[in-house]
Amino acid sequence: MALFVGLIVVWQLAVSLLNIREYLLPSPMAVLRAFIEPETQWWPHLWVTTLEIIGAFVLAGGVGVALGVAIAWSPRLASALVPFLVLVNTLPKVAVAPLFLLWLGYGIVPNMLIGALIGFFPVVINTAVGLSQVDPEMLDLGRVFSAPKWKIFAKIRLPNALPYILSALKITATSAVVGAIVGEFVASQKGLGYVIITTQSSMNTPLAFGALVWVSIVGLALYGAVVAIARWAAPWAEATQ
Amino acid sequence: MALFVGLIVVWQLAVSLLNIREYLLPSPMAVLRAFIEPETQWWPHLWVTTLEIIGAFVLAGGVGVALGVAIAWSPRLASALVPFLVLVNTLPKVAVAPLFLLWLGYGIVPNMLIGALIGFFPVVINTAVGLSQVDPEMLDLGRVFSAPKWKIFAKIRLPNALPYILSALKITATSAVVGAIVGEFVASQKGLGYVIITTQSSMNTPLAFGALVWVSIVGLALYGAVVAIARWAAPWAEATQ
Amino acid sequence: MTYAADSGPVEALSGIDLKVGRGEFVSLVGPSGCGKSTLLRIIAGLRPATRGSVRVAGRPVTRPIADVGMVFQAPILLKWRSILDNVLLPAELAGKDAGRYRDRAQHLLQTVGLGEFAAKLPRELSGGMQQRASLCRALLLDPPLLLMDEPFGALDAMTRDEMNLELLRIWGETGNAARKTVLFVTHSISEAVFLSDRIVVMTPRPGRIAAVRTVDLPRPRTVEVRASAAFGQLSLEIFRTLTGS
Amino acid sequence: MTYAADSGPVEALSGIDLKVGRGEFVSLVGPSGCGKSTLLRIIAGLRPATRGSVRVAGRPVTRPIADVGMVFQAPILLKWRSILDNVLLPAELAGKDAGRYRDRAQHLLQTVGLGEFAAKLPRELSGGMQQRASLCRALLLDPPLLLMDEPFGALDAMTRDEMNLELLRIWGETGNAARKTVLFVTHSISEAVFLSDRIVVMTPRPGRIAAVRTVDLPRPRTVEVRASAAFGQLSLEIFRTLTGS
Amino acid sequence: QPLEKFTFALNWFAVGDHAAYWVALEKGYYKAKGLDVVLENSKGSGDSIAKVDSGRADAGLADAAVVIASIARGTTIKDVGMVFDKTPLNFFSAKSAPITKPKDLEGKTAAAPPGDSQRQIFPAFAKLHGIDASKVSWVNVEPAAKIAALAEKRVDTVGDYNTGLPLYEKAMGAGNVVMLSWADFGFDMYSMSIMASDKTMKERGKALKAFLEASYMGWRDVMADPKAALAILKKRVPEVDLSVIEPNMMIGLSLMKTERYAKNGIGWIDEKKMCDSVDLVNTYMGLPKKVDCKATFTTEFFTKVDMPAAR
Ligand SMILES: Nc1ncnc2c1ncn2[C@@H]1O[C@H](COP(=O)(O)OP(=O)(O)OP(=O)(O)O)[C@@H](O)[C@H]1O
Ligand SMILES: Nc1ncnc2c1ncn2[C@@H]1O[C@H](COP(=O)(O)OP(=O)(O)OP(=O)(O)O)[C@@H](O)[C@H]1O
Ligand SMILES: Cc1ncc(C[n+]2csc(CCO)c2C)c(N)n1
Ligand SMILES: [Mg+2]
Ligand SMILES: [Mg+2]
Repeated sequence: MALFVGLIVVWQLAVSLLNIREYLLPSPMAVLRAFIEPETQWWPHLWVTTLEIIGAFVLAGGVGVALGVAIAWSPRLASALVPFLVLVNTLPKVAVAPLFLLWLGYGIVPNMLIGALIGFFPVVINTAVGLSQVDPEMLDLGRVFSAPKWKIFAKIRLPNALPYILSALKITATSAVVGAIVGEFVASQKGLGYVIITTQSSMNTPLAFGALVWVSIVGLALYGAVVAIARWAAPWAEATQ
Repeated sequence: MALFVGLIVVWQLAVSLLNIREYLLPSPMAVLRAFIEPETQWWPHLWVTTLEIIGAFVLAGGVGVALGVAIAWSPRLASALVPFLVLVNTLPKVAVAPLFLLWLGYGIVPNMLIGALIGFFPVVINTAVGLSQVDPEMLDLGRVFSAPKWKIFAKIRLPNALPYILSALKITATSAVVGAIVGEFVASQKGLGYVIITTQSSMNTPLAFGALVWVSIVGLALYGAVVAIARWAAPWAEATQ
Repeated sequence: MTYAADSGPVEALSGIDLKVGRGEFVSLVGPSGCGKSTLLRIIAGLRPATRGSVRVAGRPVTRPIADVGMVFQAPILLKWRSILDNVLLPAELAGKDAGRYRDRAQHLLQTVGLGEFAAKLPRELSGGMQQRASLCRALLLDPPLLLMDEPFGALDAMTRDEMNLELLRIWGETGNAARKTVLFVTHSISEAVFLSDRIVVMTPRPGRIAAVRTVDLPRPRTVEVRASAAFGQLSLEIFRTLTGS
Repeated sequence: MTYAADSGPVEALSGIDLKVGRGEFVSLVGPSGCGKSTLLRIIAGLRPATRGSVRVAGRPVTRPIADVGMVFQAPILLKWRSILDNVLLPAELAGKDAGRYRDRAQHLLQTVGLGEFAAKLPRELSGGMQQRASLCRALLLDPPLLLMDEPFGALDAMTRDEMNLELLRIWGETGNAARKTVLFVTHSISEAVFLSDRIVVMTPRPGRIAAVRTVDLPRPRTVEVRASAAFGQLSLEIFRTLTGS
Repeated sequence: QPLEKFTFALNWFAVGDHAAYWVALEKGYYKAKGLDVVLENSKGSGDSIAKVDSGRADAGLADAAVVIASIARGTTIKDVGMVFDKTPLNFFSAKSAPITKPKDLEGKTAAAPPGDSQRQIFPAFAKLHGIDASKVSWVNVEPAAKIAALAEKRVDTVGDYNTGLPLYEKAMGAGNVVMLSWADFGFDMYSMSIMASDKTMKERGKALKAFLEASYMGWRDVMADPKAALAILKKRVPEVDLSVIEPNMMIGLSLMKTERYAKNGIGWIDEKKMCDSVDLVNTYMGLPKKVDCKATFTTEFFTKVDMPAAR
C-alpha cells in the first residue's frame, strides 16, 4: 500500500519535474480527472471486458489443464502435442489478427478465445510438470491398490499437482486480462481495450490511462479471487501470498 | 512428428479445398517458396531477433527469480510487490510499448526489455510458490543447524523450488519470443518482427509466414534448450517431457 | 534383482527361491539394506524382477496384482486428505463406493487408537500414529494377501504387542474364516517368532535366503507362549543365523 | 504444549519438568503419540512451548539453538543431493568450509556401513540406510548436544546393537574427552537401559512424566552388562511403569 | 566535413508513400546537403509524432489531422511540408455490396483503426452530406486486419487511404473493390504531411530545410521515373511486394500531381486549406482546446522543387 502511494507520488513528481508531456505520460491527477469525468460511460466497456476476461480465464484454465493432463498422460501424446503448443504460443497473436477476424469475427466470444489463446500455455506446462512431480512411492501406492491409470491421475497425481496448477492460474489470470485487451485491439466495438486504442490514437492519453487503471483494477480483482480460491481449494498447500 | 506432417497436409488441403485466399493464409507450398527464396536475406533478421529473444529470456529469468525470492522472503515485501507486479503484468504491453521505446530508444536492447517484461511474470509466481512449497520438516532441518535465513533459501528452498522455476522458464521461453517480436512490431529496422510487419503492410503474406516459420523454429529451439538444461540441472526432478 | 543407477548398478537380491502357502504367515528378517522391501515390491508386481519370476495364486506376476494389502515402510499418506479419507483411499481407487466403507474405516482407526484423529490431516499426527493409519488403509478392503514392510517399526513396545495380537486376529488365527496369506518384514526377531508360521532369514546385500525356520509354537499365540522356553530358544537360533554366529 | 489445528487443538505435552545435566545420556520412552518428538522440537527451539520455558546451557530457548545435532524421526534427506552432500549439509549451512569436512563425512558413512553409498541419491537407499545417513549428518559437526528421535528404529537388531556401541563411543563413554549431552527417544526399553544414565518414562497423550529412573549399571556397557540380571530387572520395571501394571 | 545526422520518422512500415525518401537516400541527395539521414518506421501517426516531439526524431510523416489534434494536447510540432495535396481519405467496399455515395453509409458497419483520419474526421464528412453519423457503426480493427475485415465480409466498409486500393484488390480481386473517395465528394482536407519539432525548427532550421528540399527532389524523381523509384525501394526494403506497392505508389502520386503543386512546387502548404482543415479538427475531434491555425504549420523551410511535367 505504502509502495503504491509512494509510486504515485514519484509518478506525479516525475511528470511535474521532468516536464513530461501529458499525451505521453499524463500525471496521476490528469488520469484521475479523466477517470472520474462523468462524460465517460465506463460501465458498458467495463462489463464487456470483464466478461471477456472471465471467459478467457475459464477457457484457458479448462483447456490448459486438459492439455496438461494429456501431455503427462502419455509420452507419445506429449511429443506430438508439445511442439505444436509451443508453436501456437510463440506465434505473435497480433500478427495473425487477420486470421482471427476471418475465423472468429469480432465480438465478445472471439476476444475470449484470443485471451484464452494468450493465457493457456502456463496452465499446460505447469499442469504437466506438476503431474510428473509426484513421489514414486505415491504412485506405487495407487498401483498396489490396483487403481486404473486414470484414477491414479484423478486421486493422486492431480491433487498433488494442485499447487502447480494454482500457480499457473495466477499467471493466467493476468494473461487473460492482457489477452482480452489484445483481442479488443485486434477487433472490437466496445471494451476497455477499445477505449485505450481509440483514445490513444487521438492522443487523449489521460483517458487511455484511465482505461488502463480499470484494466489494472479488474486484473488485481481477478488475481485476488484466484489467490483466495486457491487458498480455499488447497489449504494444505499454504502459499506465502 | 507425424502430427506435424499431418498438420501441414491438413493446412495444404484446407487452403486448397476451402479456397482460402493466399493473402490470409498462404499454402505451405507458397510459404516454403517464400522461405527458401534466395532473395530474402534471413540471416541478419534472424540474428537480431535471436539475440533479442535470448536477452529477453535471460533477463526475465534472472529478474523473475530475484523477484520471486523477494516475495517468498518476506510477507511484507510480498504484499507490497505482488499488486505492483500484477499491475505491470496486466498492462497490455502493446499499448505501452511505444512509451517504453520512447524512453529507451530503439534497437536490440529495448526489444529485449519488452520481451523480458512480457515474460517475467510466470517466473516470479512459480518461484514464489515453489519456494513456499517446501516440506516444513526440511525447514526445521535448516533451522536446527542454525543456518541463517538466506542459507536456508539458497540450499533448501531454492533447489526444492527448482522444478517450479524450470517449469516457468519453459513458459517464459515462449513468451520471450512473442515479446521480442512485439517489440519489433512497435519499432525496428531489422528482425523477424520487422519482416512480418513490413511484408504484411504490402500484403506479402507468404513471406510474412516465412518469417513466422523462423519465429517458430527459434521458439522451438529455445524451448528445447530449456527442457534439455532443465533435465541436466535437475535430473532428480524427472519431468515427463 | 539389480537396480540400475547412474552411479552404478546395485544388486539387491540374488537367487531367492521361496514358496508361501495360502493362509501362511511368513516373516522376513535380515539386515538393513538386504532387499526386504525390494522383495515385497517385486511380489506385489510394483517392480519387475531382473531375473526369475514370481507367481501369486498360480498366476505369474507381470504387473501390480489385485487383492493385496500393502503396508509400505514409510506411511505415504496423502497430505491433502484427512486420516479417514486416507484410509478410504483403496476403496475409491478400486472403484468401490467409499461411503459403504466409512464405518469399517472408522472402526479400524478405533482399533489402532486413532478414533479421535479421523478428521485430522496426516501432518498433525506423530510418526507412530501415521504408521498405524497406513495399516488401517491396507486392511480396509480385507484383502486375502498382506504384504507388510515393518508395519510396527515406529511403535512403542506396548502398542506393538497390542497390534501384534490384533494382526493375528485379523489374519484369522482364531475363528474358522479362511486365513490370509501374510508376508511380514520386521527387525524384531521376537515379533517374527511370535507371529509367524515360518521365518525367512536373509543375508546382507545382495540378499539371499540364509535359512527358513518353521515356528512350531502352538496357536493361538499368547503372552504365555512368548514367555515359553521354546520361544526363547527359537529367537536365539534365529539371532544366531542372522549374525552368522 | 498445545497444537492448534482447524480440526481442534491437541494437547501434546503437559507439565513437563525435567533437568538434564551436562554430559548426561537421557532416554525418553513413552507410547506412540505421547509427545516425545514434540518435546525434542521444543528443546531445539523449533517450536515455541505454549506454556513454560526451556533453558539450554543456561540460556532460555526462544529460537533454534546452535551447536545441536538432531536426528529427526524421518530421515529428511534432500533428494537432490548425494548421500555425502547430505551429510555435509550442516557444515554448509553453518557457513563452514564443507571441503574440510569431507573426510570426516566419508569416515562417518563408513562407520555406519554406507561407505560405498556416498555418491548415491537418497532414493537409491533402503529405509534403514537413509536413517543411518541422517545420523551421520547429525554427527558431522561433533555437537556437544544430541537430540535423537528414534535414530535406530528402522534398523535390524544386529546393526542396531553395533550402532548402540558406536553411539556410546561417540558420546564419550570411553576416553576422557568431555561427554556430550544426549536426549534419546526410543521405543526399545532394552536400548534405553543399555545406553542411558537416566530414563524418562512418559504417559500417553497429553504426555506427562510418569517416572524418571536412574540406570546404575556399570560403564562401559558391554554385552555382558546386557545379559546381567540387573539389566533384565530394570527393563522389566520400566516396562511395568510404561504399561502401568 | 562530417555529415549531420538527421532522423526522419516514417508513419508506417515501408509502403509506396515512402518511396521518395529512399530514392533521395539512394541517390545521395541528403548526403550532398551534408545530411546523414536515418529513416525509421513507426506504427502510425501518433507514434511518429511522439518520436519527433520528444526529440527521438528530427522530423517525420504524420496525418495532418493527428498533427493538429496533438498540438491541442501539448505537442510543440508543426507541419513543415505536405505530401498528399489531394486528400486520400476514402471508404472501400465490395462490389457485391457497393457503397458509392455518402448516403449509402447509413446503417452500415465500418471498420478502421481508431487512429485513421477517416474515423476521426468522419463526423465532418457526415455533416457535409447530411447523413446521420450515429447510423454508422464503427469497429476498431488492428491495421493488419483492415483488409481481411472487408474481404471476409465481417464489415460493410473500411475507412482507409485510397492509396490502399491495390492491397484490397489483391485480397478481393481486381475490379471487386469499390472506392468512395472523399475528395470526389467535395471534402478537401490535408492528410499526409511532414512535421518537425520546435526544437528542430529553431536549432536546426538549415538542416530541416535541406532535408525537405532533398526529399522533394526525391519525389520529383519518383514522379519522373516511377519504375526506377520502385527498383530503389525494392533494393532498400527487399521485403516489399512490388506488384502491390507499384500501383499503391502510383495512386499516391496522383494525389500529388495537382495544380497547386505544379504552381508552388512539391510539398507546398496552402494556408486556406490548412486553416479549413484545422477548423474541421477543432469542430469535430473533441479536443481539450481550440487550435490556432497559425500554430499548426509554417512554410519557412519550404524550398520550391518543380514537379516534372505530367506525362
Ligand atoms: N530405487 C532404487 N534405486 C537403486 N537402488 C535401490 C533402490 N531401492 C533400493 N535400492 C538398493 O537395494 C538394496 C535393497 O534395498 P531395500 O530397500 O530392499 O532394503 P531393505 O532390506 O528393505 O532395507 P531396510 O531394512 O533398511 O529397509 C539397497 O542396497 C538399496 O541401496
Ligand atoms: N503439527 C502438528 N499439528 C497438530 N498436532 C500435532 C502436530 N504434531 C504432533 N501433533 C500431535 O501431538 C501429539 C504428540 O505428537 P508427537 O509427534 O510429539 O508424538 P511422539 O511421542 O513423537 O509419537 P511417536 O512415537 O508416534 O512418534 C500427537 O497427538 C499428535 O497428534
Ligand atoms: C498502403 C498503406 N497501408 C497502410 C497505411 C497505414 N495508414 C493508413 S492511414 C495512416 C495514418 C494514420 O495515422 C496510416 C499510417 C498507409 N499509410 N498506407
Ligand atoms: Mg526396507
Ligand atoms: Mg515421534
